[in-house]
Amino acid sequence: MTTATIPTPIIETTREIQFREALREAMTEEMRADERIFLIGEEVAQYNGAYKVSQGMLDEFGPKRIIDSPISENGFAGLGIAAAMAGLRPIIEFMSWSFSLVAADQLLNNAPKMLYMSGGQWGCPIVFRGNNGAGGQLASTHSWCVEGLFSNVPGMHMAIPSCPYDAKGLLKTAIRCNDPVFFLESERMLGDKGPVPEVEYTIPFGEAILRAEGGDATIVSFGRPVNFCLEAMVELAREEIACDVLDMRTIRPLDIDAVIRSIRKTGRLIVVDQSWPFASPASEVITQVCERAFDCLDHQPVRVNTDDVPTPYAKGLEQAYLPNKGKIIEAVKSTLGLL
Amino acid sequence: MTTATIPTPIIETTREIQFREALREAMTEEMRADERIFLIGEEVAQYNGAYKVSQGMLDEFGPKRIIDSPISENGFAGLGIAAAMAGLRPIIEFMSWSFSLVAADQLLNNAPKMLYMSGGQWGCPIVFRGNNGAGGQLASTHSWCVEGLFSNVPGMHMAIPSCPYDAKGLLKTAIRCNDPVFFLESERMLGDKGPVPEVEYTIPFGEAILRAEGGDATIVSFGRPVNFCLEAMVELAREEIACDVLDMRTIRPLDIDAVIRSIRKTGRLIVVDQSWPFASPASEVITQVCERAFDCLDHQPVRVNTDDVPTPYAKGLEQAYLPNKGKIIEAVKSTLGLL
Amino acid sequence: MSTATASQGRQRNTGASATLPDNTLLGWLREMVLIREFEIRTMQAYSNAQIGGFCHVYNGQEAVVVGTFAATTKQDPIVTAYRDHGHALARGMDPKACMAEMYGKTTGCAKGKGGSMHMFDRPNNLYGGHGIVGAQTPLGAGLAFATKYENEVLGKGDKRITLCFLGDGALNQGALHEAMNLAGILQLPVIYIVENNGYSMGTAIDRGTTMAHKLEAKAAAYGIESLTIEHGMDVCAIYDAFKPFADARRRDQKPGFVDLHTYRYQGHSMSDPQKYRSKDEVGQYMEQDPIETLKKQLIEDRACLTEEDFKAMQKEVRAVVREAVRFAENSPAPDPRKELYSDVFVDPLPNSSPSGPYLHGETNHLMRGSR
Amino acid sequence: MSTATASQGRQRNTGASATLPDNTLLGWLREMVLIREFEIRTMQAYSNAQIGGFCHVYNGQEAVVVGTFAATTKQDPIVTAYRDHGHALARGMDPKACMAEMYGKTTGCAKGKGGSMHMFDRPNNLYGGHGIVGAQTPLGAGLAFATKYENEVLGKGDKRITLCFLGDGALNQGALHEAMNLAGILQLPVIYIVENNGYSMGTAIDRGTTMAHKLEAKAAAYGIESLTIEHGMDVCAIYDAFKPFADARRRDQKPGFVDLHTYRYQGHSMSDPQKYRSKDEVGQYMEQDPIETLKKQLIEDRACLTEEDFKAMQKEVRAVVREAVRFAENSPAPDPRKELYSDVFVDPLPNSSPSGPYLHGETNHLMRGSR
Ligand SMILES: Cc1ncc(C[n+]2csc(CCOP(=O)(O)OP(=O)(O)O)c2C)c(N)n1
Ligand SMILES: Cc1ncc(C[n+]2csc(CCOP(=O)(O)OP(=O)(O)O)c2C)c(N)n1
Ligand SMILES: [Mg+2]
Ligand SMILES: [Mg+2]
Repeated sequence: MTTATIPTPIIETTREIQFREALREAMTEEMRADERIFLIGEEVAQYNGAYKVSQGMLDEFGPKRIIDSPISENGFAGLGIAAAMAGLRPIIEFMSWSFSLVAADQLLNNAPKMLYMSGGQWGCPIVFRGNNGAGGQLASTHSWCVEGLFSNVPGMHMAIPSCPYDAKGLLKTAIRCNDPVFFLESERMLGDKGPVPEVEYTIPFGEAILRAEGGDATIVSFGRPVNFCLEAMVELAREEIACDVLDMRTIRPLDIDAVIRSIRKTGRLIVVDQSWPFASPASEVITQVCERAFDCLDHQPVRVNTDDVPTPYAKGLEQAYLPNKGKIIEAVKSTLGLL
Repeated sequence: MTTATIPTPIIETTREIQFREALREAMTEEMRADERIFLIGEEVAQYNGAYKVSQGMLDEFGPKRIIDSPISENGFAGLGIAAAMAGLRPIIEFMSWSFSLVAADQLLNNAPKMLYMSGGQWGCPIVFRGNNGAGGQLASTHSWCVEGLFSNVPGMHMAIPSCPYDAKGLLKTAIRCNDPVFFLESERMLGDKGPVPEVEYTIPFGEAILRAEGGDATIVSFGRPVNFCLEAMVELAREEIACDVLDMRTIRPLDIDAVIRSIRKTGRLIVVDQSWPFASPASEVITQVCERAFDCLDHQPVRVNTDDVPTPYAKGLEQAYLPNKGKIIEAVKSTLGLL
Repeated sequence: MSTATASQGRQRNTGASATLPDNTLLGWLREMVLIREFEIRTMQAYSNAQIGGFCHVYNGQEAVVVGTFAATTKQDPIVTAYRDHGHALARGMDPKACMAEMYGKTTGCAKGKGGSMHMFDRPNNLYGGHGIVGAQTPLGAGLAFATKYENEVLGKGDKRITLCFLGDGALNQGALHEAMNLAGILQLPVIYIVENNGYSMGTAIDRGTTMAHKLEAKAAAYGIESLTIEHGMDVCAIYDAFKPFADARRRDQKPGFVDLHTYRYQGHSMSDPQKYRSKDEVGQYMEQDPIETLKKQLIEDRACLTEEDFKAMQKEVRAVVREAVRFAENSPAPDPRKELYSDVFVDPLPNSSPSGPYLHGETNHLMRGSR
Repeated sequence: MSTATASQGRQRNTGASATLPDNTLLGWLREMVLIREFEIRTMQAYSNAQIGGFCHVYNGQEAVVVGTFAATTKQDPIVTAYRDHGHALARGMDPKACMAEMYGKTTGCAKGKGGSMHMFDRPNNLYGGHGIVGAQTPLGAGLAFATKYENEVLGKGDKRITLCFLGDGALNQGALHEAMNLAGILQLPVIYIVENNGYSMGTAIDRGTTMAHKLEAKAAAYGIESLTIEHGMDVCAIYDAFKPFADARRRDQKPGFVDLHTYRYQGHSMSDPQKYRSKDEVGQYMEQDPIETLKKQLIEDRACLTEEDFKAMQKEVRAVVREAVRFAENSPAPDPRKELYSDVFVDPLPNSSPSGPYLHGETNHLMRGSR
């Protein structure tokens, strides 16, 4: 087996900032450039954001563009959708995507379908963003991975960054996009630091990035679990198992070409996905690979999801429930017949 | 290739009733037997049901048990959930599951999780039922296949009958079940007639039924499209292509054992699913088959879903969009290398 | 909170409409006749299965859109529910585009992708008919937000008001509650107009809605000023009551709420046995028919119309509608290869879907030339 | 609609509470002290990372649950939001089970699966704390529906009322609107009690909620009778105002709405810098502290308590709470192999999940013996 190598970082900068700062920079830079952009959500203005993502933005942009909303997700999601139709560029912050189920009708019936229903008259350039997935012991109602549900729906893009660099670059793309974007952040990553250059950049949707290169197996992931995959990759490398780690960056579009390129080399597929397994993005990756590169698979594809139970509160239960390095290592080894 | 044979019908009766009558019989019989059961929904009482499923039930059971609700899906879904916790047996009719997105929070945060969140104190014996999937030219907001979204969520059963016999037997099981059941009917099938015996019966959840037997390929489907699969099977039989047609009856539980039994024989899998493809029940069946019987597959598994676009209104567009006999035949042939 | 009741409706020619020129009122009459005649053909076409899906006609409610739109400009955004043909026509959509939409043709306002429930007209600022009960009400708040934002932040545009129509059944959706509270908190210039036809499907309003006898209480819960228009079958009564109310909302850029009493002659949709109401009740409302009422006024009070003029008007309108039907019949159905996958995204990207690439949609014909 | 204001709260001993025996009021005092002391330990444990997740404490609001519960029986269902420790304790949950839940232990009321936001107690008819703002309000309607149904259809049980608590921030969720309208239409015996502590996180009520100065307008929109309790820091004032209101709702089996003014001493959750309010404001409320108020009354007016008695009570309660903490610390954490997959279904079925078979859950320890 070949040895894992991590591609030289593409990011040339000494500046390290937090994930939340990267998000804030993306919004702030875009808002400076385009007066049509506004931000609305619970506690985004005077409180400076429940998670301090929008800190200072009220000061810079004033209360007409940074707007505190009552706890009315369906209401302000719909408000944003119509404002987008009418020519503005709304950013809708959900304090958590977990609270977006109350807004499911606006999110799924209106935003992604307006262009089609109106026969091409009105697109919907809107970004919905907020924390997604388990925080820390937030239990069943507060730990949703909405990609497991919402990715089924056509008509929107779904971005899911795994590091500050991507958070900024993808969010800028989202804000400039002429179509609706569901942007999935993670409470658990907001404090993560990483290199983010001062120069302007954006990251296109639908282009996965190979975070590690190795010939033995292909690990595909989205968002926060990408980091667990990299941990697993490092540990596996010590055992001379070399993995490709693909960070998909967006769930829709899904850069299946990149997955297939890697599988042609490795013949082995492990999909790591923080949502529940049944009819999940992981199921979709496996299905698309079967459809398009069945013959390249030397072993059955394997998925690592959270366990298929409501999110438990107790620390030990929650840890057992989430994907982690250990489970990924086990999955990789299983595809190599090493278990 | 072997010739397709249709298993002798298990149903010994000369009585034929409509799908809607089968549903009504299930509810009526159970309500006679158990006073805790009530039905609530829009227009279910005085109007006799928007689709006449509950016709006559107000007369028999009175307004305390057959209850007209205002247009407040989130409200009456939640009302039902708490009533179930408190010891009643609610049946919640959604005029259409398409309107259930406004109730997504109660449906997904409460019903399937109450037992877990309460540490086993309160289960939630409730049935949510109504039309699911495309009606006829109802366009984008009125044609949801909620299985594409909701089947991701643990904690509930999801039943999806394809004929009057199953509608009655599965609904009786649902009503007696001590856990929440999402019961997916179809406006397009309510008038379908089929044999339903007078004697009491129920159909267990999680047991697929082999509607046709043949050795060449395995067609797996749920709900209304099962009927298209049977049409395709008949036509394929004329060309001496013999298919197993598996009607799954429930999406959760998913009788994957039955699928694998069939695939061991045929080596070929076609999944027909009326929901959008991305992260759909079809993706899930394919993924589970890969996980459990990868080596039995002689050809890449193939899925037939609706097209991945908002549901169009125009008749021709809608017809092109839905799964149908022709698409299924094509899919089967592709797995046999006949295209 | 001041609350007016349009009880003067019956005393004709005392309100603002009395000062309007004959031609304006003749225009209103023609619009109402157009909607009526259009819906007659709609029902025929539906019976002949040339129109599919759910189809909710507007017969009886014509005065609502004509009277309220007369108090607005075409720059004022409009959004409504699925019972939307009247809104489209009164806002100026070409009847051809409206009928063709129901026929599911490419020449329809939504290229046949939307159908009866989804009349969108961008040049006329009609932001759609919407199928999910109540779902248009947050949109109404958003349109008002946008006009105010344009005005105050972008420094362009006049003061506008948004009209958001809803049925009485929509009063009970949570969406409305959130939208009205947002409108109140953010002081959005949107007027929620309840087309109170007394029924949501088979449910009489007081069986589903609390305080049905005094819907003003609903508005009071959000500190929103309200207006009750009892004589909603009379277009002049509507205009007289609504115009000053709308003007004040426009001036102050504040929300409003109108309980507008009207009636639908037909069933809820085209498949409604209507056992929940008596023929008598329907007949009583037909006696207050909005077209007859205005016609009588124009003939008797204003003397600017004769029976013959009216017949000629009807004839002219019928020709227009016939032409619309012919146009719809003769228009091409959308080609699935071109239309199924277009208009999903403004800017389609590769790999968005496992089932095929999305296509660029052709510029909607309503928008050609308009921008 | 009659609307009472509990302005008599300050004139002590004129309401119903004046006729209650000393012991009852001493019991109230102990309950409030228990909640206070419990929350002090909760905050400590949270700071020490022995409690995780979101944690919302009840300090300052103790009179709300003690005063309202005193007007109900344990057969009356209760449901509330995530700020629920006070409700659990006042309803009679063993402090051990409450603390162990937050420690994530199997001995917790929800076996450690729910945490701070999900206090459920079936024997005491506490139908849970709920995490999604407003989501408990349709549940409140459903509980009332069930008690009425039991009474009227099944012919068993007494007339009961349901208390459904919500924060002021929950006023703006659509769920509440639908629930209140349903309660009004179906005449459900549920009382919606707004624990109006003036803030939802950092949002002062009038920045998010229209008609904040007169929430009765919210109830009036549904024809629901309402009560404002201004002196919500005073348990006797709450009882005096609430008892007759609750009794009437019980008798008539009708809904009610209470705007109960209270205050939280701590931040929204354990991580709140609280820049949105002044220390002064907090101080002003602390001067009306519910425990101090009742204590003073019992010492001065009733003379049934001395400072020493109170110290002894505090000491006894502290021992109880210390014992609860010790219990929580010493209890076993759930074993993932047994607990992760149990309590998903009452009756697990095969093939329900690709990730593993679901297991039967053990009977919850709170329920053992109770049925
Ligand atoms: C959320 C939702 N629930 C149910 C329906 C089905 N439905 C369509 S129209 C209607 C009645 C609405 O009545 P109303 O609001 O009074 O409008 P009208 O038809 O009288 O114009 C119902 C129940 C729907 N479209 N959306
Ligand atoms: C639907 C939803 N949106 C947002 C949140 C996040 N959140 C939790 S508590 C809260 C504030 C609620 O304030 P209030 O109702 O006044 O209750 P209090 O905390 O004062 O007791 C918010 C915004 C949530 N849990 N659910
Ligand atoms: Mg109506
Ligand atoms: Mg509060």
